[in-house]
Amino acid sequence: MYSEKVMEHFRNPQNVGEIENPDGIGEVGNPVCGDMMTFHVKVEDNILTDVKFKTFGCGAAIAVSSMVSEMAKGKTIEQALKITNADVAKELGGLPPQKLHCSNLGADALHAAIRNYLEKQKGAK
Amino acid sequence: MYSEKVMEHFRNPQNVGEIENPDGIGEVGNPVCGDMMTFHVKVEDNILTDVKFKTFGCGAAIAVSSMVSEMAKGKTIEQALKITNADVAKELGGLPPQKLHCSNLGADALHAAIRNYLEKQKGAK
Amino acid sequence: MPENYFDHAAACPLMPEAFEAMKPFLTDRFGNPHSIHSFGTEPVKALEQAREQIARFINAPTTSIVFTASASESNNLALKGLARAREKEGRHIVISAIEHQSVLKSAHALERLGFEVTEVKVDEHGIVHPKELEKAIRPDTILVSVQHASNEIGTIQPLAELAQLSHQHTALIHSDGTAATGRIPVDVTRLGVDSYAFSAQSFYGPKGAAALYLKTGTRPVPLIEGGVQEKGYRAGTEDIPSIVGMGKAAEVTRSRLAEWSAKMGRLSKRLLTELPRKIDQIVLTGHPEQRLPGHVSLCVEFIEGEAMLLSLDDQGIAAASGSACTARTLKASHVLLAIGLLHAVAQSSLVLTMGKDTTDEDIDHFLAELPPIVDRLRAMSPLYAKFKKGEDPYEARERSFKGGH
Amino acid sequence: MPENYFDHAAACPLMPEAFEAMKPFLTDRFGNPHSIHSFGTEPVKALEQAREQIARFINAPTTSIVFTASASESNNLALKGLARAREKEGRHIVISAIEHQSVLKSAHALERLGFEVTEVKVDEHGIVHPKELEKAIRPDTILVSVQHASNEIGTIQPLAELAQLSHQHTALIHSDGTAATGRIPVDVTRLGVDSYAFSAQSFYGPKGAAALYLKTGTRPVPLIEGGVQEKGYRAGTEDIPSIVGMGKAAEVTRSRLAEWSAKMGRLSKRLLTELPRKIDQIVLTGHPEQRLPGHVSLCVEFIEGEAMLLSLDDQGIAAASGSACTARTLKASHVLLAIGLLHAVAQSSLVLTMGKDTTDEDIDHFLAELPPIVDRLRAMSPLYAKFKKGEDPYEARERSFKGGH
Ligand SMILES: Cc1ncc(COP(=O)(O)O)c(C=O)c1O
Ligand SMILES: Cc1ncc(COP(=O)(O)O)c(C=O)c1O
Repeated sequence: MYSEKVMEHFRNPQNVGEIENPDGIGEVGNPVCGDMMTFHVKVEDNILTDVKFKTFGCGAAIAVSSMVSEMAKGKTIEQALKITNADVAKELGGLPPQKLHCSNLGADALHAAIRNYLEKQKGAK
Repeated sequence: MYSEKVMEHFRNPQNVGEIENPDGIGEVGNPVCGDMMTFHVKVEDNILTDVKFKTFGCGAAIAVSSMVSEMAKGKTIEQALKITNADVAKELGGLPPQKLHCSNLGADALHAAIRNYLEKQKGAK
Repeated sequence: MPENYFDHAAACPLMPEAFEAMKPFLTDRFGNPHSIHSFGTEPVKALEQAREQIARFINAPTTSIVFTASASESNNLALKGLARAREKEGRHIVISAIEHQSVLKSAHALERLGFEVTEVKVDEHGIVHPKELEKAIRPDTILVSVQHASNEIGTIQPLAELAQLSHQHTALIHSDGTAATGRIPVDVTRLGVDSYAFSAQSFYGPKGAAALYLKTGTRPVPLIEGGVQEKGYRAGTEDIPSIVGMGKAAEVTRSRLAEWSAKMGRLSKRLLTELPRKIDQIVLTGHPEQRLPGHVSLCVEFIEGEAMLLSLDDQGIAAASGSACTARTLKASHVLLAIGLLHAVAQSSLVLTMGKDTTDEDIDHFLAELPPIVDRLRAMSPLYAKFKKGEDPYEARERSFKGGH
Repeated sequence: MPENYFDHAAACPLMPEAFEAMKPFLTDRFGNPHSIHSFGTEPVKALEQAREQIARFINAPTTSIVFTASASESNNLALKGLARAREKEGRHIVISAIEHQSVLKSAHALERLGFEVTEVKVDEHGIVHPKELEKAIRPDTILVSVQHASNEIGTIQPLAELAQLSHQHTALIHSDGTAATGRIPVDVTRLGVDSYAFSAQSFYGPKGAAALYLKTGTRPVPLIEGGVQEKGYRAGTEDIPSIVGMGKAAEVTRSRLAEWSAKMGRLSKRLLTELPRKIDQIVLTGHPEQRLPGHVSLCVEFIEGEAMLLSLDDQGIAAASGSACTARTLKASHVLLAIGLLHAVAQSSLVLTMGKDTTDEDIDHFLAELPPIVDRLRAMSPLYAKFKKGEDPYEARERSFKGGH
């Protein structure tokens, strides 16, 4: 069902966890629907120096979270905001059609964490 | 589908043919429905001394005709009129349910030939 | 067991290649294709591979194939499902007069739901003429159903023309291809039909495996509802072994069909030419040219079909008949009546369907055995006696029957 | 391939005895049982022998068995066919809230034809209480459908009582026995149901073979119409090989069931006892005693079902889940919601179904492998994190969902 790449990320997800004193937190999805993700980001000089996630969800949801976190880490805010669900699915070697919504969630969660950081920045000014 | 007895009568039907100057002729059935039988009888001293038949019909129809002709031959008119479809089916070792109407036809054809004889007798008096 | 098998329309032997392909799925690869775990992996691949093989067999897109368990189910799904899907656009259905019971009864079942059904007549060769179809179509006609070919009389319909005509009148057209697949090449795309029913049995695949082709956009209301198998068009755990066998049979048949078809065509031609020379008073049924290779249908006047079959069986020959007795009803085949035969003549039908392994020796044997059987049965036949005396054996009876029923 | 197979509800391996019985019919005994010639002889005998074996398996008269191709088809035929057969007497149908989709969707399809459907609720163990059924039945109720047992939560219904009650109210009662056959002895005569659906797969028979028991006098409108096979209740050339396999499987299962059932019961008991000791925050679903032997169902809070299945598969264990992901829908199993679970909890379902060959070693392996998997997935779970912090991981979300959908 899943590509080898998906299974690799599912078996050994990268960046699982939470960041102490994160600069931004994003939470999307609803366990009621089977998927929920929280992303924590650390930002220094406009760069995502650390990204961590926790995910309740299926194999695809976990693999997507891991892949998104890897793709985002080290990128600038602007670059990270440009990561799309299609990019994530592509990097994972494809996802079954019924699982494409998982890749949406992953990108959304990352973007939500970044927006949370940006809003906090605005508030701080 | 058929008992060995039925197949035996189908393969070697007894008394096929017509009687020259028969004492009675019976014809029942309709080729339109798939079965038609003619029975000829010869009567001497109230006894069926000869019975012959011709049949257009399925294996059961042919076997029934043959069996009826055998059962009737040598019997008195009264005995022959008592031959029922159930008797015929029984003598044949049973018939498939959808073929029971064939045994009706056989007895009917015999009885029709006898009645034809009886009517001619009445007419002659 | 007879050695000469001329009843491929009733049952085809499973080809060994198909049986081999099925075996692993009848033993260790028994998983459910919808399972998440590894037991689902091989079955799901096999399912989709079979779908491809079958799609290629009729030149259709892979996504257009829905698996069912019989041609009857496919016909019921198409007729009932498409009529109900379009019921808001109209409630009139047109079928040919020589459809298989599964089409006929589906159409008439729809009458109970408020649909109207018109049966288009056929000519004496069993052809549905476009002109006749055109007469039957009304503005509220939503669905037409015409078989691709007949298993009873072998006639092949001008299906592409009929499809075009149906579409001109905004009706969908379904076709029952059960008799055609395995005998002639089928290209549903070229034919232009909206749905097409067929079963694995007609091309040496397993029983219990059949399909319905649904042209992209054709969406019947399902017959069997439940799980999401077959995109929701047909619920129920997939019978993977049989589907795999069907796929393999389609693949092999596709590559050999030209050769098989040519051989069967030559053999049936032999019978069609030689039988009338050997037996008098026979009626060849169906179209003389537009007919299935390997298919011979005739009526042997004055004797009944089942009696012939039993006698043939005794000589090691397996054949079929459209007589009432063999169909377990009291009525002669509606197909034979539709081409204008008298009831009594229809009762004397004989249908021979050859297969890829039929040989010239089988034909020789048949040609040697049938005439004495006919002689023997005619000698017992009161109809033949009348005929010989110069009387009309049918007339009065046929008329009384028509009045009586 | 996993070595520990705990997904017999999705697919059972074919028992070798059944495969052996099928082989001759997949090779030289390929004839059609309706043929007049000798090729029909063995198939027709085999068909009727299988019917006897299957009738005996559920203690029914031989004439009461109709063959179909899946339990889904049997359920569709019973629901749609019986409702339509009785539509003049009333148009109200009662089903339990935890029926299989094939019953559920059949009932709801009938709504489009003017029927009304009431779903009877179940208690937290999934039991349909006679009192609840009685409340749902109306004077115009013509048909009740309650499954014999649940494949998802293992609960066995008080079916005989429900049948009696239905009859008191002149309603027919159909039961889906798919989950029960092969796990517990079934006696339809004692149960008193009017129809009973089941498939060969649940007792190591082939795919594509199933049956519908119809009590004498129970006459559904057929779903698949055409030829006169199965007394007209189900048209289509019989799939003799699969039917023969089903018959053989029924015969063997009947003679071994007591032993298999006892063993499976002991093994599932082991899991039900030991799992809660090894993993915290799990919810055992279904009835604690009135449940299928060899069936274990639970929810492992805070982690999603599919993720568990994939992880188990990596350890050689095949299992199932009623989570939305595994069902290819976005909704959690209606069965788990009907017994009162929160949506989020239902998403963490795990269903283990054992078979006749499951061993204590399989159980040991499972008990060793599941806890570390749960630990790993919980360590990633934001819900578990909230739970550990003492927050309620569900409340707000469940509420917003109920409002939102
Ligand atoms: C309780 C129940 N009923 C019916 C079915 C339908 O069975 P099938 O998919 O074989 O038609 C299933 C399938 O899992 C089931 O669990
Ligand atoms: C032309 C045609 N259509 C449909 C069918 C139905 O096939 P099945 O009995 O396999 O459902 C047959 C069966 O002989 C047939 O000849």
